[in-house]
Amino acid sequence: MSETFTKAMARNIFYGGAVFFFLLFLGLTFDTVQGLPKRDHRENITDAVVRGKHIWETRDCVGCHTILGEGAYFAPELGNVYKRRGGDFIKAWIKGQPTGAPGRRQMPQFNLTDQQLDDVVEFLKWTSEINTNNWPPNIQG
Amino acid sequence: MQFKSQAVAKPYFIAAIGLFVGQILFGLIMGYQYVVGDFLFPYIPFNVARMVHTNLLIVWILFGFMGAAYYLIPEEAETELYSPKLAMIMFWIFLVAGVLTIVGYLAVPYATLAHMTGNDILATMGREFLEQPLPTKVGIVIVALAFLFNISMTVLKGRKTSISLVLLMGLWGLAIFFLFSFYNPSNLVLDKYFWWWTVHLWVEGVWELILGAMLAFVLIKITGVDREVIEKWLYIIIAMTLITGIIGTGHHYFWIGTPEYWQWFGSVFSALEPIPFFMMTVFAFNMVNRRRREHPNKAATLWALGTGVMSFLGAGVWGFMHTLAPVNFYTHGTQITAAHGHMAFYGAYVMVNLTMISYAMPLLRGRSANSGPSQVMEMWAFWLMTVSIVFITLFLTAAGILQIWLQRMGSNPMSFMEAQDQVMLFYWLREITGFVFLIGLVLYIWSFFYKNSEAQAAA
Amino acid sequence: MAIWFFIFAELLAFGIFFVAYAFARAHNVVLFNESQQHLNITSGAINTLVLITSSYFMVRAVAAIKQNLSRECARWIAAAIGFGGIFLVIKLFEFHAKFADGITLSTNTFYMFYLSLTIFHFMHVILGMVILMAVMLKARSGGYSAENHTGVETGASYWHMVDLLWIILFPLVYVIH
Amino acid sequence: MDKPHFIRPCTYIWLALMLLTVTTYSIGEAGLGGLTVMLIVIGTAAIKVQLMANYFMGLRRTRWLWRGIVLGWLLLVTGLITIAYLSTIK
Repeated sequence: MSETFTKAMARNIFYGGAVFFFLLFLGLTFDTVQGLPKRDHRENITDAVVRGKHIWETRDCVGCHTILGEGAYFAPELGNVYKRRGGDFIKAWIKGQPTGAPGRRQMPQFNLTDQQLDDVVEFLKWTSEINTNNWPPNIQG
Repeated sequence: MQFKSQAVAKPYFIAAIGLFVGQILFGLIMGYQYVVGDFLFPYIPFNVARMVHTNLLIVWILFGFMGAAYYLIPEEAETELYSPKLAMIMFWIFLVAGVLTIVGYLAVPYATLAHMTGNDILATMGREFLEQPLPTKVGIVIVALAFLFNISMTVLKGRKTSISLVLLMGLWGLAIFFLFSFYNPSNLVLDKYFWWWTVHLWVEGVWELILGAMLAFVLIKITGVDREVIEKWLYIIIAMTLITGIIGTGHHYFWIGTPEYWQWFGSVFSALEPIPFFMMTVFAFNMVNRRRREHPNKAATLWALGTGVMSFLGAGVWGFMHTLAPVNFYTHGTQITAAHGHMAFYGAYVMVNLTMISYAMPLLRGRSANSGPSQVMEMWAFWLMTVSIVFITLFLTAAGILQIWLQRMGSNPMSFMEAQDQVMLFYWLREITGFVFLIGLVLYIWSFFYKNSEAQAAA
Repeated sequence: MAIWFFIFAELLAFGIFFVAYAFARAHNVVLFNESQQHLNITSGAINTLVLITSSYFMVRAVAAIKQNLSRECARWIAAAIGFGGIFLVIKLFEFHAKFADGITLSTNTFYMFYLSLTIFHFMHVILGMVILMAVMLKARSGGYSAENHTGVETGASYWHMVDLLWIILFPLVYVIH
Repeated sequence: MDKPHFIRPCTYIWLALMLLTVTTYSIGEAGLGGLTVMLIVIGTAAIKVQLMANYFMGLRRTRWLWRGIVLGWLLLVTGLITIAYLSTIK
């Protein structure tokens, strides 16, 4: 076995490896996107859920909370908050912010209308029903 | 500095360090908010401070990458930059857009900012790291295209070396994967799936190409080792990067609604992701040991070696700790992720930029290296910053483990906030270490001005 | 030197998958044994014979180039590529049958491992054939000689590795239970 | 330039590999199971891989290090597989 190994060979391995695994990744992505409808119950995405996601984004909730474990780690996980607390608690909590307790972490008051509050709850309800391979480990999230 | 147009890199480096200071200041604000929840509330709520912290990080690293490209491409291609004027115009556009975005975050509630900047037309805001308003995102694309046009034309009309080709691939990849930030479906699972195409395929894909190219360039200049050897190592390292990193994206697809097989592919391939970082460390030390010249810039050598080690520790070791699916089931969305994030980002992308700046800045100012005393100060800065990041990571890892134990294990797990109250000690320690980091950064900046007048060695 | 590094990286990745398969099976033996019945063992066995023969052709190709017979070497490589093609065709029929039965990566853990291992290997066969094609073209145009034929040896070792992986994969997935 | 020395042995190795494959196939076709059969089949596979590595890949002629790594990998993989299968027997 020859010991010489040229830079050209290394470059070919780089190109071959990159293309190979990117094609494999595209294949897996195709299979995932095909199989998602059975897992994310997208048929339940109502207009309220869409509006709720829009509110979630325009108030940058992900700047303090995590959702399905992704986001900031300053405030509780909200992927399963609907199961943990229920819709009414969520609405009351959002309306009642900030607590003003000295030294405690504060959530801003977003002055959401009742319609917007319902939309956010619908979005969080839909998110809590995604098949996440039963993550998080418990109800605390 | 062989070519006049390399001077364009100087403002980019200065802007990069300026934004870096801003990032650290907001990091300290957030660190304090972790322990005193209502600090600066309601003027700067935590999520706004976080937006500024993360966006400043990404923007200053992009400034660093662009400065590095404007410095090394002319030297690699052995020809003047295609259009220094275009580079300067783009510099001001990108800087102004960046500053305006940050002011927008701070001055106006996020919802109003979204309404003002056309988020209702195309909603792309409100996602982690991609909080920028639509005009800023479009501005980033324009600046990136002009930048890529500029350096690609330079390489086309000059010598084509592997380093400049790899750097170009990395930068073109960066621009292409940024386009996924415009895709924001209402289905959260699809949204997250392709959000990772921007985030993961950046930091564990194309950015590692840029990291490899910059490190290879600096090592050639510092060690004088034969270019053929260094570029062969570079290709093998980035081959392993993409071979493991592309399917490695799967370690983000465990719990977001994607099929279960990702738990196997994501775990196996991301478990192999530390290999290229380990190779980079061996590569850096190997080249420095086999150096054929004594480069006066000892500080840059230290930074180059540090980049290898810290990227292996931060991205490799701390990444591997929580990448296997059964482990990630418990560590996902806890302080463990934050610990990995800090050390990986610092070890790989902050340090390679500081390596480049530490190597190129003296040359841009007319001398081959800073004076002895200023290099000593710079080395103090290196150790202060690096060690404080290690401690921040250790404290957050401890906080994460305790958080998991209290909040996710055992018969009666605590609620989120109860668990957070139990780990306050580590947040205090982290905040103090953050100030040590700031001292290190200040020393780093000061070292470029300290006792440098008399050491006017020829460039 | 570094081509071997790349081969070891591949062996490492496949090795981890083989061991993962074995331990995943340990958790649900009944499911694995039951699903294993549906595999087309004949097609797997034929494929093993095809790949081994194809590997043998590459040995003859290396032998030929060591005697400066570059045209004969190119013919042996062409034969190896041909048999590689046969492997792909047999495999495609097998995959078609499985997909027709509605089996996908998400059907169950056994099929997930079966499909991912065989598809991952399938793509390696294609990559191997691309490498052999490049080597063949260069050999045909006299690019190699007795003194300098690293390309042929590199192509041959990669092809042998692909066959070697299949030699383990076939009994592991198709036979033992 | 005489025929390289390794063609003849490789032809025999090729035949041996074909034969071993057929035996594995026949075991599989017969649907035999159980510990001893499993050990036989894994042993056959290990032998085939070792033959392939030594003769076809020419590892016999290279430095000891490369053969050691391949042999080590083979032992590790087949060993772990055997352990996994043994754990299901008891």
